[in-house]
Amino acid sequence: MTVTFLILAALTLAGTVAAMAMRNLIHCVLALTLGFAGLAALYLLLGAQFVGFTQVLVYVGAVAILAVFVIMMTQSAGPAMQPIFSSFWMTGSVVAAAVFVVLAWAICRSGFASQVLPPPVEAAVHPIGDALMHGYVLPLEIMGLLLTAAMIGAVVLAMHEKRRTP
Amino acid sequence: MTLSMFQAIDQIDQIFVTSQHRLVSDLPAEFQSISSAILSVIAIVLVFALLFAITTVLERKGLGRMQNRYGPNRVGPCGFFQPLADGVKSLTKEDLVPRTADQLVHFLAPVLLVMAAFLAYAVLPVGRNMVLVNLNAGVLYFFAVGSLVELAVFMAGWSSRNKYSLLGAMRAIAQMISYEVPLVLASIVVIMAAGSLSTVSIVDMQASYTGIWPHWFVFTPWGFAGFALFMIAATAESNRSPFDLPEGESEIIAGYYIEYSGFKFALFFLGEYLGMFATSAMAITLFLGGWAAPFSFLTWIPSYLWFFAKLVLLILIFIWIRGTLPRLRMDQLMSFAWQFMLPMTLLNLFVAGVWHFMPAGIVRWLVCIALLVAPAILLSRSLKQGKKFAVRHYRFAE
Amino acid sequence: MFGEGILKGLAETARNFFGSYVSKDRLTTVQFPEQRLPQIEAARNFPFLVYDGEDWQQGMRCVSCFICEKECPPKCIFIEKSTDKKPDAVGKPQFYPKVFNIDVSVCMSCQICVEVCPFDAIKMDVAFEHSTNNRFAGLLWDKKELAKPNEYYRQIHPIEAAAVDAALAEERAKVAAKAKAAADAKAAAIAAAAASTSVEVATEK
Amino acid sequence: MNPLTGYLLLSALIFSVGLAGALTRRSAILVLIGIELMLNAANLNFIAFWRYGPNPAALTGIMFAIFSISIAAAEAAVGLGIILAAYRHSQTTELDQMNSMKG
Amino acid sequence: MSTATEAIRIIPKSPGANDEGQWLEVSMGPQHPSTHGVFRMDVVLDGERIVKLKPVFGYLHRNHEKIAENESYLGSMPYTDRLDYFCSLTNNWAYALAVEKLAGIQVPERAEYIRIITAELTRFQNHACLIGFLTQDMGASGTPLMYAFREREKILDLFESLTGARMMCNYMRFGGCRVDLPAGWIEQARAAVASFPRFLDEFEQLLASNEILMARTQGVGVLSKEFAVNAGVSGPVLRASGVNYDVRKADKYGIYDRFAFKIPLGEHGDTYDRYMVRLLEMRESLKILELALRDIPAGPIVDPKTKIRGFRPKPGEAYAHIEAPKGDLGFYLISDGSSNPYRYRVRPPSLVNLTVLEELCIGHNVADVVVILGSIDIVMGEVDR
Repeated sequence: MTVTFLILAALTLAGTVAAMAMRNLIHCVLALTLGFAGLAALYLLLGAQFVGFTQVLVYVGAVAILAVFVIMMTQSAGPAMQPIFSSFWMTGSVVAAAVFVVLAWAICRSGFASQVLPPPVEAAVHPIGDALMHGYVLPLEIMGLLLTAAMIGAVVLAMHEKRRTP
Repeated sequence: MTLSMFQAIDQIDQIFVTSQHRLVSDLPAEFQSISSAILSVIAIVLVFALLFAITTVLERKGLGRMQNRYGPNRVGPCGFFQPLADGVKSLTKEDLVPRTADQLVHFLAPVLLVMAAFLAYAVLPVGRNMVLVNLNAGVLYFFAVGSLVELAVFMAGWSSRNKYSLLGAMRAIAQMISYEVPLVLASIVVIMAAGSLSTVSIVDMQASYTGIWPHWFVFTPWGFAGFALFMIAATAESNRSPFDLPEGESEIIAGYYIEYSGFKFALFFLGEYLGMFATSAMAITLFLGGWAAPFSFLTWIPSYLWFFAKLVLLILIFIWIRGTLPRLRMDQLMSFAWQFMLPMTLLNLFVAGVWHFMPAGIVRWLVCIALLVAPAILLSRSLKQGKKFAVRHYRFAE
Repeated sequence: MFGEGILKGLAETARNFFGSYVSKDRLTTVQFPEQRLPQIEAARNFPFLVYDGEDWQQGMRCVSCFICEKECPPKCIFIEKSTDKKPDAVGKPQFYPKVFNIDVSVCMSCQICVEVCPFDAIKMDVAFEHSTNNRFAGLLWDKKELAKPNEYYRQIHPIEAAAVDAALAEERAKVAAKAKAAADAKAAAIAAAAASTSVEVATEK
Repeated sequence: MNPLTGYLLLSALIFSVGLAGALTRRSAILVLIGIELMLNAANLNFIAFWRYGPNPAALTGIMFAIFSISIAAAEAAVGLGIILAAYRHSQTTELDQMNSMKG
Repeated sequence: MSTATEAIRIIPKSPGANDEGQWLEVSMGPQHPSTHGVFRMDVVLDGERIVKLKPVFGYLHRNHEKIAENESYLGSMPYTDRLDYFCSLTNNWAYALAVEKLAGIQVPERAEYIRIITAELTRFQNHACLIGFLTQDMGASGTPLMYAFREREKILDLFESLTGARMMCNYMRFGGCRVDLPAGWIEQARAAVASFPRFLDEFEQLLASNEILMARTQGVGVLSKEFAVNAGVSGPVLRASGVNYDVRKADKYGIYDRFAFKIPLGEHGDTYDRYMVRLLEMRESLKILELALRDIPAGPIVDPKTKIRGFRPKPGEAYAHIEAPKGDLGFYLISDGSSNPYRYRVRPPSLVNLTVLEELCIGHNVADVVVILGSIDIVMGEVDR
């Protein structure tokens, strides 16, 4: 429980809460990138360099920008005029709170809190590459297939539909 | 040469490293690492800000001479204090913010841009043992930080509440994303060859010699092609001519920083140039042997001087290209990225593999060159298909 | 094919880059406040009023004939005629301008006032550094600001001034000759009258 | 409280925030972002368990995180594509206005 | 709301249709850096593609024709300088030609030669600068423009030593020219003309075979032969579409019939043709200049019978036109016998050429609009008058 962890956790939480609660969608996405960056920093703190940088590259560099593009294309930027929460917001927040209570209870009741911790490790890039190319080569290939399928699917979905001549 | 001479050369080469150690060693142990990091950061900020100042003068004077003008020559000797005057001017100018702008985001955008640009320097080795952090995923870090720039550009374009700046930001993001793919793919060749993502070990691999010749990656067919592709993509990434559409003055005036003035505008300028230096420095690290001397008999010159010499050379090439070429159009830019750059970088990966598995000799050279040149010609042909353009001949009426 | 034209262009800019250091033909810029272009006989900027001799009011050539005021295309000249007369450049008694104003913020330096002036009184100046903080009164020039000596005119337009001077000298000589002739005639008449009276006296005697 | 518990609690918090957003917001884009946040919370768990687990050298947690990030990226791309397509049909991204099944 | 959001509004593509996004109306200008003056284009965009384009002008309107009807005939001469402020000498010539026709004045031979020399020098510098501006609009960071300005400087020096002003020359007079050539002018002009071919070679080397320039201009803004003729387009824009019409050949005004020169014609009518036709025309101008500077005779420069003050032509009307660098420039005058014209009318080539802008731009990208506009070669002083 270091100071660094507390600062980063606060930053991440602030980012995510703001992302879910702000009125302007663009502000939401910008706050979200803060949350993502905070998560990446937490990964670095945990010694997972490769995942941390991948997190920044994928989430900040791609997902956030993609979301921003979609917001601009659907013209939903700018402060919303109508209420931003749906009619059943009460139910939703109660469910979320309940989930949190259950999770927290489970974490605190479990044996983790009293566990003896192993010495810190660094995940070097080399072993990760080795693992991907040997032990995890089948999942990697499937992942490649999934990404290709997703790309084609996204392109097909976002493509202009054929002009229907009246 | 005696042993003491070698030692003297080594001392000059390592002068910054040793002096940093000396400065830090007096401090208590728990502050040593943090204060040495702060010292390095200060050094990086100062040196590259100074390089930015010098580059603005060089660019204006170089462009001027190419256009048969003098360029700035009034402030200081030969106009070299011009950036000082520019800095004073931009600091004293009124900072205008549009009334409808998103004040906070408008303010944060240039700060984020400059921050992201400076972050990239953390993994660039500017000399022997002169790198801020030797991350073992250094190259990945570099590209991850680079993707922050897109966010800063979007923030600037969107928060200004000006359609021209939004258009510029959208163009810039589309262009950066499109050219990031070939940029990364072009550098993967080197990662494949070096077997490491760490910038330091990539440079170390290139810093040895056969006879007098260095082992730079640019002196292989795939290395040269990779370098050329990387530089083209880097030109587009840093929004330089002929890919300067996001700020194309004649079309969308100044792109995403149209509503910025005073010091914030200067920050944008600084961020753009720092981005250009960073990508050039990455190209040097990956392909041009980083801080290594070009010939084995020149190793007595300090390593950091070699690094900056190479950097300035690349900057000069950027300036030269800017002085010559007109700008592409958006659709041409995109089709160039996806129809030429992407296939070529993928092919280059393949060629690097072929090079790796073929026995050394002239045959390997010929095969690899043929594998690269023939598709390049075919692809450039296909770029022109449908719209045949050529030099024309004209008829005259009496 | 692809890239050849770009390389040619790069070669051209490189040639110009180095050429600008060696060839004066390429680097044509004039570093203004220190260097100035040589004076050109035909150069023109804003008009001024020529005067002869030392005193600008006595020597003013303008006779306030209003031709320039009428012909000025943007109508930037304003003249008021005097009530008394003074000798003009050639020595004839003429009116002179009580007020002569040119609004140089309106003037378009077309030289038509100079062309139509029959008295060679208004000419084109070559001075061009006239910036001022006061854009209304500061650019409305009166008679005193407009008056420049004939020596100055000779300096800025030597060939033209020489021709004008020659013409004026001829004119002046003519007028002087005429005046002399008139004076002679008068003197002769007086002498004749005197002679006749003396003759009369003589005859009376 | 040891570090692992801190990470796990943070992850649970992020998960619930994402869930709350996904359940309560009207904008489809934000619902998607909420789901992304939940995925990220899971990632944090993976990494934390890898780091403080009994066998960090096995890299299993890292692998899970990497694949999870890839899946999240694919999901975001397809999801945003769907939102775009839906927007073309109904001219809105508000979920409770997309109530007509007629295309 | 900021001005930019007001300037751009989103309009539905067609009423009722809601599945294909919207059209965007963007206002380019009048403060846009590449509209060549205070010119505005209301552009309707479908993505980046132009659907509609409405040129809006009149920001520089200054009553040129009405002022001229209240000026003496000579008094309008300096105003014609300011029509197309790049080519004051050809404007002077067209106006002088109209007045000479009206009053039946003969021009001495030396004056005719001087007129041709100055007009061709004007054409040369106009085309050089136009090409510079065009490449500037394409983003060539000013290098070709600066080369053009370097050569233009030589021509402006010539103009200054002849007429006293660099741009607002006010040089032609009814029945000739205002002053004779100063001593050494012919030699200076010959030296300048001799240095121009090298400049043209450099220019071609720099850009003519540049792939980016070809990609940006070939097939962009195609003006068909028929449409060009129907729209009344003239000058290099018309000739780039392949129509052989040049007033210098068709009318043989002045003494153009004494000079052998050719007219370059384009085939495709696109921006690249308009660019190249101008480049080739510059070479032809140099041929005329060499001949004229060789053959110029001695003699008077102005018809001595023409009065400067109190010039009153007999009642009547006259129209004279010349091949100005931008196209067919005409002046129409009606005299009622008084000292100022009863009616004074200019046919400005820039305005007429501008009318085809929408047809050229439709279907192209926003970035092409500035290039097409640049290739039409307008000067707002002439369009708005």
